[in-house]
Amino acid sequence: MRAALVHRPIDAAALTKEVARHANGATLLFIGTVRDVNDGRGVTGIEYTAYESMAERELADIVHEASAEFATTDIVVEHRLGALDLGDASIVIAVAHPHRGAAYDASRYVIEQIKRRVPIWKREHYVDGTRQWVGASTSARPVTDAVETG
Amino acid sequence: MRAALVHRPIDAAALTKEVARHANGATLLFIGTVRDVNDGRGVTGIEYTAYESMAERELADIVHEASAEFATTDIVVEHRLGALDLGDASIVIAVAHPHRGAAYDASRYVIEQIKRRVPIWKREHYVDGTRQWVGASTSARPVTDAVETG
Amino acid sequence: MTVTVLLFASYADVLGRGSLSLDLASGATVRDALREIQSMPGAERLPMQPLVAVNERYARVDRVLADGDALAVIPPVAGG
Amino acid sequence: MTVTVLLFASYADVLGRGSLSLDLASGATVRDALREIQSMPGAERLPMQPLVAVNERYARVDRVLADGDALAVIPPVAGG
Repeated sequence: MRAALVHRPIDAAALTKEVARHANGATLLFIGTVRDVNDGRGVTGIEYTAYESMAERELADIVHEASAEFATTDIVVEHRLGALDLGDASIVIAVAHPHRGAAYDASRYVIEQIKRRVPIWKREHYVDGTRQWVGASTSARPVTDAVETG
Repeated sequence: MRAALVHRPIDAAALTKEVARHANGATLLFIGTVRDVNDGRGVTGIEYTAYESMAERELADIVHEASAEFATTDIVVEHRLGALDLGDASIVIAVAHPHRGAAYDASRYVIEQIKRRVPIWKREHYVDGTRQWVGASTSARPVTDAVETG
Repeated sequence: MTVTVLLFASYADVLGRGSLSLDLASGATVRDALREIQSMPGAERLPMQPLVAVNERYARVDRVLADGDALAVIPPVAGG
Repeated sequence: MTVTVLLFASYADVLGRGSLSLDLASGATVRDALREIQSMPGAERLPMQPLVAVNERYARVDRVLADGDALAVIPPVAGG
């Protein structure tokens, strides 16, 4: 069981090995990657930034919650920060469990909670040279993001 | 979109690459592995066998169904046949999609349909030297599996 | 007419072979073929109504067979 | 008492900095601190009720602050 913020590429194969045990029949790997389009705009890359100390604490809490709820200690999460190119993995969640149903549920729990609670932000860079902080739907009220010319 | 039976180890990283496209924001990898315990009995390995021509057709049908239902062509499945050791991957399902919800749903659909429909069988080898064909719950009536001394 | 019967896994074990040929009357159904198979030595360990496939597709017991069909008797599947 | 305010992402941009110190009366709440912050130049682009964390945990606006607390104003999160 481990959660970390990293400032280098994530090694999905290493995370898969980290959760492997002979008691497990199912391993689920969720890989979030930088997409070339968001809300209809062409994206060329994303910068991720975080309130790092709090983000690491929230990530650890989420992994512990999933471990307790779904009865496995084989959960590892890495979230990358910094400048990412198209196709780069921003997050990898590896979960292993004796049974597949719990593996899917635990993996889904972890990503949904991360999207909701972990103080990480991303600024998308667009093909037209502009960039913009992306607001999720979890704020108390809608926020007009700052738009700047890159 | 591809489905295959293979008689060699499955390369999960290669399948991940095969579904990668810049339009996708989520990649889900399901890896089924040989467990050391099943129904309370210590397992040392599993032999997988299939009605190969029909199994490949059913696998292809399932992948097409998932592709239509969840709107992605980025689905690849390999199922391994032959003698597998503990921890070996018997199946890898790689699904990529612009959005994570559909990636989870498509992955789950594929594995559940495979468990239900694809004519593949496994014989577990136990620590006490015996081996037994494993019956799933999908038969018209319960079957008493043949038990032999290995 | 002649139908090829395919047997797998535990079913191949109980009948001691992976395939056999059945001579059936014209118009015979899957149910008729199963009755023949279930009269063979060892077949008492087959279920009364196993899953079957005709020419690689799951089929019902009232399916009428044709000369040259491949009738597979499918044990409980356990892939994944 | 003094509270450290942490700002991130779009909020750091609109206020032109990532952190600041606030001097507050004893007994001041998160709501009081937000009122101070929202009077600063550029802060008209902050939402009326942003998410906040005190000492790395999400907190409510009626939370009473203590000297030395770290008050983070949290933009809509977008991790994953």
